[in-house]
Parts: sequence; C-alpha cells; structure tokens
Amino acid sequence: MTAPNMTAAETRQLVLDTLAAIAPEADLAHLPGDAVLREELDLDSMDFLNFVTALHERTGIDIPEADYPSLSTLDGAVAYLRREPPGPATA
Amino acid sequence: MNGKLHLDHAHVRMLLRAMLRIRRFEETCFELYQREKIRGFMHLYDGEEAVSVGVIATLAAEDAIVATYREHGQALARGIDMKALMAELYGKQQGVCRGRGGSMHIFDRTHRFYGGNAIVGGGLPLAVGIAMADKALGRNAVTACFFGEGAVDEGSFHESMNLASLWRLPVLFVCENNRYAMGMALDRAEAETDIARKAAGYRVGSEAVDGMDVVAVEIAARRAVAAVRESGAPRLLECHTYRFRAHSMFDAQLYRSKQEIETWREKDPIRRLHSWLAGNGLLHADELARIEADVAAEVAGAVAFAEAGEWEPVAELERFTLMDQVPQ
Amino acid sequence: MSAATSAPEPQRVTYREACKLAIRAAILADPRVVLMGEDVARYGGCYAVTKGLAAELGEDRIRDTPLSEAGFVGAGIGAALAGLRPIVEIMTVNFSLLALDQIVNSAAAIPHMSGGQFAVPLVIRMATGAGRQLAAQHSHSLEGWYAHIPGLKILAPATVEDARHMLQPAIDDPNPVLLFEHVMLYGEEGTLDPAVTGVDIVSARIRRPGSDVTLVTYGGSLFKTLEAAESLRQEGIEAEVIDLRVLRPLDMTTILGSVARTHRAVIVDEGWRSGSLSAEIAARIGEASFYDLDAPIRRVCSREVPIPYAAHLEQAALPQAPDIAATARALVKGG
Amino acid sequence: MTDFLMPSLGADMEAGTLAEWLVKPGDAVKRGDVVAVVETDKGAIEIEIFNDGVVSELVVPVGARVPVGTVLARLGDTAQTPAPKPPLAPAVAAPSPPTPPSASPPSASPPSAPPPSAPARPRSSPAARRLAAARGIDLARMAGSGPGGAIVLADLEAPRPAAPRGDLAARRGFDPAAMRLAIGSAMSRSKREIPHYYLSETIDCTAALAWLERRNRDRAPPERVLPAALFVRAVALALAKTPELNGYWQDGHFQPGGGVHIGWAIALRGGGLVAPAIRDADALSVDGIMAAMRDLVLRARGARLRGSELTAPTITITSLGDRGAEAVWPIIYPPQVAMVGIGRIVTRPWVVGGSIAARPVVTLTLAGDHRASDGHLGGRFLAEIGRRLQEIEAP
Repeated sequence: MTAPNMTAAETRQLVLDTLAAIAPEADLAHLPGDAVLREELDLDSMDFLNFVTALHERTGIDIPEADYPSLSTLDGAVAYLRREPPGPATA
Repeated sequence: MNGKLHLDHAHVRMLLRAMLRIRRFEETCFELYQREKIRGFMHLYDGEEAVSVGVIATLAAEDAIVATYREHGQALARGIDMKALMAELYGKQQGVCRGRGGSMHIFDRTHRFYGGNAIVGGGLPLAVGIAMADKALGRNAVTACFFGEGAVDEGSFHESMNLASLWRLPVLFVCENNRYAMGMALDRAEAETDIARKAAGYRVGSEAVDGMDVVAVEIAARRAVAAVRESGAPRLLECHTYRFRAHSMFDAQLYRSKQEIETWREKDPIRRLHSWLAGNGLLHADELARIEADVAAEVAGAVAFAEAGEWEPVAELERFTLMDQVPQ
Repeated sequence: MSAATSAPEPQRVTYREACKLAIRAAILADPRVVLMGEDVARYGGCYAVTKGLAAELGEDRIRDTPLSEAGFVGAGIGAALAGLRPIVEIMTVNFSLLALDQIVNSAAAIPHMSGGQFAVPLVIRMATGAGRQLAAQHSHSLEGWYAHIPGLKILAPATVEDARHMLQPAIDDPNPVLLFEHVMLYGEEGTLDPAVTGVDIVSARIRRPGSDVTLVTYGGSLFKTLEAAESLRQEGIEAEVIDLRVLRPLDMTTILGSVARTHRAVIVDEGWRSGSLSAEIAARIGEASFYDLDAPIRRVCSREVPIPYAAHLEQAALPQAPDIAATARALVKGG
Repeated sequence: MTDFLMPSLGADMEAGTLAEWLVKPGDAVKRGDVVAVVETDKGAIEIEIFNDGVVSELVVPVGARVPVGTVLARLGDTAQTPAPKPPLAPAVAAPSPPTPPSASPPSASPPSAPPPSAPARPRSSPAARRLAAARGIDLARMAGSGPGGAIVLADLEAPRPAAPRGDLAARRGFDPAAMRLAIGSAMSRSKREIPHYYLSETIDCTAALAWLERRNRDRAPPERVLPAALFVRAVALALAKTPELNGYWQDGHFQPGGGVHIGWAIALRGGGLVAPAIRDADALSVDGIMAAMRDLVLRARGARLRGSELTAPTITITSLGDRGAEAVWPIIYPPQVAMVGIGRIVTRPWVVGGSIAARPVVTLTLAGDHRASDGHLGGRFLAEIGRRLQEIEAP
C-alpha cells in the first residue's frame, strides 16, 4: 500500500509508528502536528535518516535529501507522503 | 399415681392395638426391605413390643424418651405418625427426619423423642442431660431411656447411672434385655448378669419384669415412673424380652438355636395378651379382626404415603448441618 | 446480680481472668447457662479459670462432675437438647477423647440427623497445646481433628479480648461450639478495651498487616508468629499475620485476600502436620488461589512425636519463632 | 566441560547482572553465539560464547548480580550431545487378525516409543506463569530467583521498557543512574590517570559535502551516507599511518591495537552513551562504515549490543552531528590512548586562494595520552585526517 492510497489518518498513523520505532520512549499521542520533530523528539542526523529510510521502505516513496525540510514536522510529513506519487519500488 | 393399673376394656384393647401396630408395621418393613424400598441397617422389634408399649403407656406428654437404633416400637408407641415414620424409612422428604435419619435415627420434637441413637450406650448420657435440664427448668418430666443389655458393657451406662443418681435426676432407665448384643450373649459379656443388681452399685432402685407380658411391664413401669416423678431420683427397670427375628436384616443367627427361638415364640406378647383377653371375655373375635383391619389399613396408608413422598432436593443436602437457630 | 454485673471489669487482665469474666458474665446474664466439668467448682478449675465462681454463683451453676467425660459431655448435650445453655469444661483436649463419641456422634450429628428438629446449643471449653512440660497425655493440639467435623464450630481465642468476648456468641450460637484455650496463654496479660463489648465468631483477623508473605496461625502460636514477623521486619520483609480465631468454619475470604496480596503463605499450626488443619488450609489456598501463588505454600507444625516431657525436647517439638521466620524468609528471598 | 564466565566488558566493570538467558540446558551452541544478556553499568549487553558445546547447566539465575569471572553456565562437549536414541517403534503394520488373549503379562505388548523427552519445564510460580502468559513472555528463556531457583513475580516485574514496540524495546533497557555512575567513574579515572593533551584543526568540508551530495542524490534513503561516515573513514585511514594512537595503555606501556577498531560514541535516548566498535574500519568503504554505524545505532538503542563490541575499540570517535556544538575536547576512554572529536559542520568565512569565502568547515579535535604519544604526532594525525577529507574524490 502506498501513502496516496491511504487515508490521512492511516498515513498519520504510519508516520507515528515509524517515529515510535525510533523514539520508543516518546509520548507520541500528544505530539503537536507542527512541532519540529528533530527538536521535539531529539532526533540526530542518524535518527532522521532512519526515519526517512523507514518511511521510504513502507511507502516506496523516494525522499530526496532536498525534500528533508518538508518532513520536519508531523503534519509536513503526512502531507508530503500524500502528495507524492508512488515510487518505482511499489510499481 | 399409685401404680395400680385399671385394666378397663378400652385400655387393654389399646395395648393390643399398639403392639399389633408395631408388629404389622415391621412385617411390612421386612418385606419392603427385601424389595429394596428400605435400605441401610434396620433392626426389627418383633417380640419386644410389650416393652415399649407397656412403658410408654405410663408416660405423660411432657416426658421425654431416648431410644436406641431398634426404636420403631418406641416411636409408634409414643404416637409418632406412622406415615412420617415409614417415609423416613424410605428416605423421603416427608419422613420424620426428612430422610436424614432412617431406621436407626428417629427423632420427633413434638413428642420429645430424642432418637434413635445407634451408638450402643450413647443415649444414656443424653438422657441424664435431658433430665438435668428438665429439673433445672422446673419441668415435672421423666426421661425414659431405653437401651439394650449390651449397653451395660459400655462405660457410658455406668457413668450415666452414677451421674443420674449423684445429681438425683428423673431418669427411668429401661433395659430391654433381649439376651443378645448382636450375637453376644449376656453371660458371655458380663460377669454379673443380673442387671437390676448393677443399679444397686449406684444406689439406683431397680426392678426386673417379664418383658413378654405387656400388663406386667406396664404395672412395673407405672410404679417406677411414679417413684421417679415423686422422688426426682432415677430408677432402672429391666425387661426380660426376646427378639424373634435376627439382629438386623443381615444376620445368619449362628449364635442361637431355632429351638430357643421357638421356645420364646410361645411367649409372644401379642398372642399372650390376646389369649388372656379372649379367655377372660374382654375381647370379641370380630373385635380383633376389626383392629387387624384398621392396622392393615394404617400400614397400607403409610406405605402409600411413603411411596408418594418426594426426595429431599440435593440442594438441601447440607441444610441442618449448622443450625440457624434453636427450634422452639 | 445487677450490682455484680454493673461493676466495671478491669482493663488489664490475664487471659485466665478474661475467661473467668466471660463465664461469670454469661451465667449472670442467662439462667439457662451452667458450667460443668471436673474440679471447676470447689477446686477452682485445673487452670484456675473458675476459681471463686462457685462460691459466688452456686454449685448448681458451677457444677463439679465426676471423672466421666463421656457421661458429663453427653449430659451437656442432652441438657442443650432440652433447653439449657451448658458450658462444659474438659480439663484438656487429650481427655476429650473419652467424650469423642458424644461430641462427634451426638452433638455434631443430631441436628442434621433429626432433620433440623433439634439443635445442640452447647459450648465445650478445653485446654490445648504444649509448653508446660505436661508430656504426651496433656499437651496435644487436637483442635484440628475437631475442625474436621461438620456440625461443630471450633474457636481458638488467642488474645485476652477474644478470651473475654468469644464465649457469649458461642453460647448464643445454636450449634455445638468447641472453644480451645491454649495452656501457655492463661498467664498472658493484655488490655481489654472497654469500648469493645463483643466480638464475632465468624472471621479471622489480620493481627499485623504486611505485603510480602502471609503467616496464618491461631491460638498459642499467634504470639510466636508475631515475634517472627517482627524479626522479619528488621530484614525488610513485611509479613502479614492472620489470626484464624475460628478454625471451623474457616474464614477463607480473609486468608485468600491476603494471599492475593502477598502471593506467599506460611501456615503455623501447633498440631501435627499429617492430616492437619494446616494441610486443609494449604489445600484450600492451592485450590482457590493457585495462580496467585509466587512460591510454594509452607507449613510450620509440631514435630510428629507425642509431646515429650523434657523441656528441651518439648521446645524442639513445637513451632518456634525462628522456625517461622526462617520458613517465611526462604519463601521471600528464595534459596 | 567448559565454564562460561561473566565476562569483563570494560576495565571498569566489576560485576554484571544476568538479565536474560537466551539458551537453556540441552541447547547446542557454537563459538560466537549470543547466549545471554547481561546488564552492566553501561546497559544490557548481549554476551557471546567462545566455545562450541552443549549447555549443560545454567548456574546463575536471571536477576542475579555476580562479579566478573563468575561461572554463569557450564558447557558439555558437543560429542556428548546425541541423546540416547529411543528404541525404534515398530513400523505400523497392516491390520492383522485379532490375536487370542494370551496369558503373557502386559509388558509383552509391543514396545512403544517413549515420548520424546520434553524440554525441561522451567520452575516457575503459578503467579509468574499467569503474568508471563498475560505478557507473552517465554519462561523457558528465563531463570528464576525464587525458592529453588523458580521464576517468581519479581523476575517478571523487573524494570523493562514500557509499552513494548517491535524488536527494539522487547529487550531490557539499562539503568540510567547506573550508567551515569559508570561514565562518571570511568571519566574520573581517565582525568586522574591520563595526562591529556589536546589539539584541534578546522577543516574545509566543501569538497567532502559536494561529493556526498552527488553520491546521495540518486540513492534511495537506505543507501545514503552521512558526513560522519566520511569522518570515521578519514580517521581510520589516518590511524593506519599513526599506529601510536591506536591501542591501549596497559601495565605501564603502550600496546598497539590488533586492527583499527573505532569506537563510535552513541548517545542513548534518555541519557548515557555507549561506544561500540566498528571493526577493522580502515578496511571498510564509506558505505561499509555507514552500514556499520547504522547497525550499531539501532542495536545500541535496542540494548542489543554484544559484549565484544564494547571491549574491542582501539580508539573512540565522538561526532556531535548537525545539532551539536562546534567543537569538543573529549576525555579518553581508558585504556585507550586517544580520542577524536568531530564538531558540527558550520559555515564560516574562509580564506580560499587569498580571498574570503563562505565555506562549510568542521573542527576536529584530538585528545592524546601523553604517556603514549606527543603533540607532534597528534598534529600529524589531524593533518592526515584533513588531507583525507580533501581527497574525498578517491575514497
């Protein structure tokens, strides 16, 4: 399943699940949609790369480094994933 | 009470009828047992009817009775409803003890009938206590305590005789000496076979009587009960008697001869009273037939009642194990 | 009588005095109550519980009996059947075996056997237990045997409060009640709270709360068990001590509730282990609370010998506080 | 018969708590298998075994804290493994006519194969079984601290990550307080015993970052490389030229490390840090180093590091990353003799070809043990790292 085929809620859950794997101790239930993830969840560059990698593996979307700023918040990540067409990995 | 017995027509017919009720009831029990309607241990009173009928005829309603496991006779003589008695032998809810006691444990509160005690000698201390309570509570009551001669072997006989005498309690100890404790003959069990004499050791007045003669028993019992009631002290009445049938339903009677049984049958208390009544013109032939018919009808009614009775629901099994209150 | 009853009772009393206060109050309160037993009147009782009562209350109410346990216990049953509220004292539990027939075959059985026509509102008091070098015919703890019998209620007062207040509800109970007084308790002093005017004969009591292990006991072992709990506390183990008070019917609610919290149980019983009350309690915990248990159920019981005379042997035969503590410690700390 | 001991996972480790057994008696193991998890002051560490064999006995129960060197388990020889073979059951024959009853005793009936010996059921309390079932915990993989070594509630109620999520958190975590103490004790010892000298060098990263951008542009996220991997590779290559910084100070003298095993300092979420080894980093490509780093970070966060990974490093690198400070002066982790710090990449005015330009630069620092090396050598080492970063075109 690719993100564009998912509902917004499903996509949001996917992002949250991905974050939970990287920051298991975080209280994601109360994560504001506009919070800067790297600040809020204390993600270093390796964490963020793992986040991007996991989203890629789950959605097939190829997230270029240049697009990283679009994924800086939860809302941004959800919107980004829903905007992008499916990548070749799931074609 | 002067101990004199007025052998009026009604009274002697009552004695005969009372013994016949016991005899016919138990003959039916014997049959019902073999048809597996009645189970457990059942001890028949066949031959001993004169003892219970004669003694109990002298008791008042406020008096108490403690009996043994061979107590169908005392129960019927005391007036316990034959239907409820038969239902109890059937183990039915309508039984006098709701099927919990059976043949050996007949209790009836309304008749002050305290068992039905199947531990030989076990009832004697109870009788002492009942008399003690009656005395303490100011009741002018006598407790008649029936036991077989086998109970004399037990310590509780001696403890109870001593206590009743020591504390001057109104107990009439009635020893039904039928010569065998199960199969144990008295002279094989006791060094002193004169039971009445044993009472002397406890300063208890005693008398021995022919237990096959209901009139003799009644006369002796009337005298004894009067003495107890007047003195407040116990007495012992030894009744020489005999059971024609086995100890219980499963007994090969290896301990006694047929000859001996036949000899005692000659002394059958019912036949004896009937002959005496008939010989003295106190009973018409058709009168006996009428009594027999009445008794047969009563027994048949009791069987029908027991047959129609219901089983106590198993849900009630544990009821009365612990009492919620003392029945008043 | 009113003057006698209105006199305030002392607050600091021995267990023996508490028993006497209870008997006196019960006899004064109800003309149907009598006490009888061997040497209870003129001698004053083997353990001096009834000393002076016969002189005050009369020998009809405090009645000496001959040495005939079957006779006077049976008489007590008969008297209860016929309307009195007797208290029968048996000098020691060993002697009660002479009356076992009457207790088991008559008192316990008649209400049921008669289909509920008769009740036996009787109290039998007896001394139990070891510790006074009285050897094997005066020292046994057979209350567990009696607790086997349907139709009986079995009480074991351990505190002066229970000694003072368990008797009246036992008398008021329509059933035969056996009341076991441990010989080592008679001299124990305690305080009676004047505000407490009665106790129940239904429930167990938590004498000391704790979270780590449940110690179930009664009677003469209560104070040993409390002592063990205190020593465990110094090791950081909080033991909950349950005083059964009533050995039949058992208050399993209190026991199981405690085990559900502590997950561990030790039963302390001066009776012998085999076929004992402790075995019954252990079995019931196992049946009802198996999945609450975090450790095997353990028991501290008397060694399986007739209680010997020599002091060191007698003490070695009985459950002692260090045994109780060690058993509980092993459950909590493993090993 | 071989003893499997509580390993020393660091010079400062005196004892460990057995957190989990991953084998049980009867299991065959071979060298390198992870057999247990030990909680140390530094966290939960997976412990490997160094012999082939069959586990014959687990000596130390779960929950027990024992000194280094304590026998944890005993191993039997592999040769002993084959269990006695059950007698062969007769093949199921075709239905035969009923045989008349014979007088032969029951034992004359056809022998049936004994039931396969069930794996030893773990001793555990009923309450522990109920809780384990509710939590989906396999008791066979635990040992107990209760009576007779039974597993009891306390063994199951030991602190563990809340809300298990996936594989990461299914294991034990570490005790932050204990780890803080351990870091403090190791660093105090270092500051007390090691005469540190510090050097720094700021390096223009333009070429390296340009190279990295080009490299990552056409790659899917799993293949992308972070700048830190370039730095680690540069350090590894530089170390090959300055082996005096790669090794241990032990017993009063320097012992060279057997290979370049770079300890990569990983900050743990919630506090504390560990520095597991990237083994033979000088032989790895940039991608290889990146892969190793990713793997270590994942496993460190999940408390699944192996003991040998913690004891192997011959030098340690701490890289502050893009959210860190500009420069770091690290404290050497004993018994190592050097540590490299990598600051945040910052854009600074930089003189290039005589004029000032805005350039991304990074400050590298070196902490050296003066007992083992001098600043001169350290300076050469830093210069070599800088050179390697400039020559990134040919990694």
